[in-house]
Amino acid sequence: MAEFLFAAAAIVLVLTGLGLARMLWGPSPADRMMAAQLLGTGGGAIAVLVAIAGDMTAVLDIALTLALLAAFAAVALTLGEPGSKRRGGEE
Amino acid sequence: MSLLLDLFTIVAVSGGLFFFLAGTVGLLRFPDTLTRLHALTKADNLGLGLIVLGLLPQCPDIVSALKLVAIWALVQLGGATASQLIAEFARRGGGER
Amino acid sequence: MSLAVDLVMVLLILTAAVWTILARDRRDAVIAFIVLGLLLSLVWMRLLAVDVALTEAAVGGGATGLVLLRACARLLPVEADGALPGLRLQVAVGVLCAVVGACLAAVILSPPEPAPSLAPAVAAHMEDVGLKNPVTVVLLAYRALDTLLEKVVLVLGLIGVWALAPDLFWGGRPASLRAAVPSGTLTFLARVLPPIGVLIGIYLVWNGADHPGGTFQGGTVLAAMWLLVMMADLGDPPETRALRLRRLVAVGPALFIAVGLAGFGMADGFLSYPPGYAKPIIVAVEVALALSIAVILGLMVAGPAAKEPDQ
Amino acid sequence: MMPYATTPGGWMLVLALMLPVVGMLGIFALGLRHAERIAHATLLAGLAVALAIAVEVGRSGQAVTYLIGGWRPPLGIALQADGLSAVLMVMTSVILCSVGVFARGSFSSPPDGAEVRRPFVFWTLLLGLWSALNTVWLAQDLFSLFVALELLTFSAVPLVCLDGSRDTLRAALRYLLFALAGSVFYLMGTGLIYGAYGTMDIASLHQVARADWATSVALGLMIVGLMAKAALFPLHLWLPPAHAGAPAAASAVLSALVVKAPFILILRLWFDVAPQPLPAAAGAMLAGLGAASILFCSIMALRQARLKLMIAYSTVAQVGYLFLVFPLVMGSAAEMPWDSVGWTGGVLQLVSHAFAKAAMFLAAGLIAEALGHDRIADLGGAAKGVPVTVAAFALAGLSLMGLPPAGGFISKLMLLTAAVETANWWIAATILAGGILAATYVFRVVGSALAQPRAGLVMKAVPLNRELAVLTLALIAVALGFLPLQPLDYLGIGRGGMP
Amino acid sequence: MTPATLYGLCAAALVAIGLFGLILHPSPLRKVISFNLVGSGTFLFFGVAARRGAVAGFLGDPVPQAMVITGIVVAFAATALAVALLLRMLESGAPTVDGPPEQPDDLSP
Repeated sequence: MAEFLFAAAAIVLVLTGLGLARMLWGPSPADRMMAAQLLGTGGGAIAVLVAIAGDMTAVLDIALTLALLAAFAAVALTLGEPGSKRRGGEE
Repeated sequence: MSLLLDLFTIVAVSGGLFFFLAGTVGLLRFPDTLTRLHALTKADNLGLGLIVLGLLPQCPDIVSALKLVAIWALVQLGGATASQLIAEFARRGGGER
Repeated sequence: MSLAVDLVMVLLILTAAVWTILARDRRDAVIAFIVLGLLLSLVWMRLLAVDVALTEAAVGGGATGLVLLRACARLLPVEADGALPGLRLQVAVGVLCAVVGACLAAVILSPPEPAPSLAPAVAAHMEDVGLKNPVTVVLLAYRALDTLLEKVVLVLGLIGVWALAPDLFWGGRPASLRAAVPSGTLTFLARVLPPIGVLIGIYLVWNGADHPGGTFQGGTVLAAMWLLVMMADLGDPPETRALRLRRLVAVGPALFIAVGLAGFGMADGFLSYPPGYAKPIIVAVEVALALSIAVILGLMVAGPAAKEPDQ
Repeated sequence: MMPYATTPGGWMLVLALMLPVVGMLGIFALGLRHAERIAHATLLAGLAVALAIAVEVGRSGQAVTYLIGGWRPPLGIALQADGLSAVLMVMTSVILCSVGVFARGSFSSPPDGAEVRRPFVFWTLLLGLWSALNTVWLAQDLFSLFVALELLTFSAVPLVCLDGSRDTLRAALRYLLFALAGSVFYLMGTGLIYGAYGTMDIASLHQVARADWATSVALGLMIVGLMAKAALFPLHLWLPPAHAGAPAAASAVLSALVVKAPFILILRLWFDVAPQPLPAAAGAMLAGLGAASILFCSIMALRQARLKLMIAYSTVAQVGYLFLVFPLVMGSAAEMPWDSVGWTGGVLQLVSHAFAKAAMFLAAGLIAEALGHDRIADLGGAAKGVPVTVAAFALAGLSLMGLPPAGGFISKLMLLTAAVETANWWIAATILAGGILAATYVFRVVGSALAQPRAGLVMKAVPLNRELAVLTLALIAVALGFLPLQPLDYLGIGRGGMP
Repeated sequence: MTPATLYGLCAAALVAIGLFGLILHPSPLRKVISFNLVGSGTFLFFGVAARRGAVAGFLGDPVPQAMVITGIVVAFAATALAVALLLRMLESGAPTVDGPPEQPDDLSP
């Protein structure tokens, strides 16, 4: 069973890792943030799989922390002055 | 019994993996920000949910099981909020270049 | 098989790292850095350093990302990033960096045999301290001086941030962390999450004595919850002149020093604990430190005073 | 080296570290009304502790040691004051106390007891800086030294931009980036060292260090990082605007003390950690950069229009002298470096420059206060208005030039002797050229200060006690010139073999 | 090759990439991010030492792990201070006329 769960963790890593392509392509910061979001959830999934498969319950706390702070980056993304439309950096 | 539980775990975790796959494909293939967001959050909450569900029978103790459920609940809450906020952000044009 | 997974991980890390440098927009770079933090947290898990993985998850995914994204939000209207300088310079610097990297890689590829380790020494004296988490024992017993000085670094960092306030605003509130558009969802999250988060933070501190976790991880989680409340506009940052706040900042380091000095009378000297009482003392110090860390981190993110103090 | 054991009086080392921290936290938690009083009490107590430690080192003839928590290195952390550390500690406390007296005028609390920014930040960070410096002088563990370097950075950077103008903020940011880059390189080196030896303790490393690739890379990274922090040419760009932009009291501390900490660490890595003998090329390279610092930045100092910038460039040049030590203490001398003229000359240069430069920056501050500006060309009348201060400036200048009877004379003469003995003629030539350049830029200021004031110049009065604080520092810098021209036994105490 | 060695090489690459940005990026914020990258690589070196030192029934040598935790704390504080400083710098008024000479925007070492 442990092997299966480890393999599942590896697959989650590959799948969410593919999502990083969205981080590269964008086009908008919202899209890029989604890649981070997916990886956060995927990281949680990997951590729970590894914790159970490897019988390391301490690893569950990593998943717990990741889950708790899952929305944090997205909340931080929305900080800023309202209505400033042109947000690109350099032209 | 244990075999049955193991089977359940395998089925549920595989289901979870499928939803992760769906989420990733959606994130990569869907045409615009909002549909991608839709695909992402739906799939990825279900994916993690199924994995957690599948792992429950394998938990060594009750505390770990509770933690698993808590993790899932937190990701539900956080993921839902995050997608709302990202959508809001995208709609305001914050993301356009 | 296992090494193949590690290879995937390394590829993902390098992708995120390169993008952090090459992304044209600074916010894209920050997002890539957040991704990198998440990946590194998994790497620390893979290296079986759970305490570090927790720290990286809390800081890389949470605190640092927030600081940088907030900076982006405030920078945007003011100043654009310059582009990287010309190609010739890029190649020259690239070669220099590659040489540094190659030197480091060569060191990694020729490890000493057998690898040195203090783990046996740590294990040999763990009984004396009475805690089961070796990392906490190192942090609060063997190398307690470093941990104490690091808390002083945090206090000085806070003073450094506060020092940036204009004279007129000294003692006032930092700029609001409010999100741009008030959102019902965010308010909801900021009402529901903090109680749970505080619980998890306390759990991490408490658990740290015997299991992975500890003051910094717990303190960071507490700070994150406070910041969330501030971002949802459910509470403004406090006035920096408030003495109660100041004392919260100072209580952790002060208690640590007091316990350390008490060691002169009650134990073998500075920062040594009386036999048999080490664990309760360390846990008490950790609780105070976590409180101070939470307040310091929150205040550091909030920034210097930006409003005149209330009359 | 002997394995560590806590010696009698070792507890005083803990006091030296913790007193400033307690004072800093006290000011932070109790509010400003008490700031100055707490700071002054801490400064006095700290001076007493430093003197007591120095006396104990001299009395016992061995290093004073303390094992934190009773844990023996490599598991635990040792603090140790040998002759060199004791000298550095006394130097630090005397300079900080003088700065404390000086700063009473410019960083006092307002009479109504309300908290204001500048005094609060200045006094807390001054104490923070002191704990950092004492940690650098005393800690025997490479990682504790990293934390000490960070303490130093975090205390020093905000002092640079205390006045909040855009230029000083820019200078502070640049300083911070250099300092952080330096720290991270240093940390990288310690990581590799731990990977290779499993210890961070300097004495243990001294015994086991191998001359292999990993050690060379680690030490190379650490030294490059520290070079950026010590502002060695060509990594000096951050220093002049940072030190010139800070308030005079802060500039004095930054130039006199803060840049010395990374140098002392390089010295310790070089002589106490690195496997001997070191390649001659490495020493020559450090000395070459030192020589470049001396020549280039002395010329830059000559070209400055403003007094504080001139003094800041002179700091880079004078720090350059310290790096000349490495090739002068090669070969057989490297076994017992403290017994050589070159090593002693380097340490004396460090100490005399610290006193002289503190005096100079404080003098510049007083002159600027009296005249309302610090343009060198318009200093006319300063000698009439603040004669004590200008005299102190000139005395400190003697030390920089290396003219007798100042401390700088004897240190530079020792370096020169060592250079001739080891047939490093280019180093001898650089020392002489640096002296001439320093004389030119110091005389330019003194000459301008002695000139007749412009008509209608109104000068602000400056309290005499602040002038006397400056004069004290300058007189100490001169008094160092009366030391005998030979290796000092005291500096060798606790460094392995006894003299 | 052990995983520890592989991540060690990854750390070397992270340092090289971060250093590139630290030297070349003209904007201070990007420099701060690059500094964090170099820092992450540096911490991984400690992680490699910790993993290789896994003896005596320990999963790893706890001493370097403790050092990394200290290092992460310090790096965060440094980031927060640098960001506060650069925000204040950009929001402060025009450069003073009488100050030290204006430095070029490029803050590279």
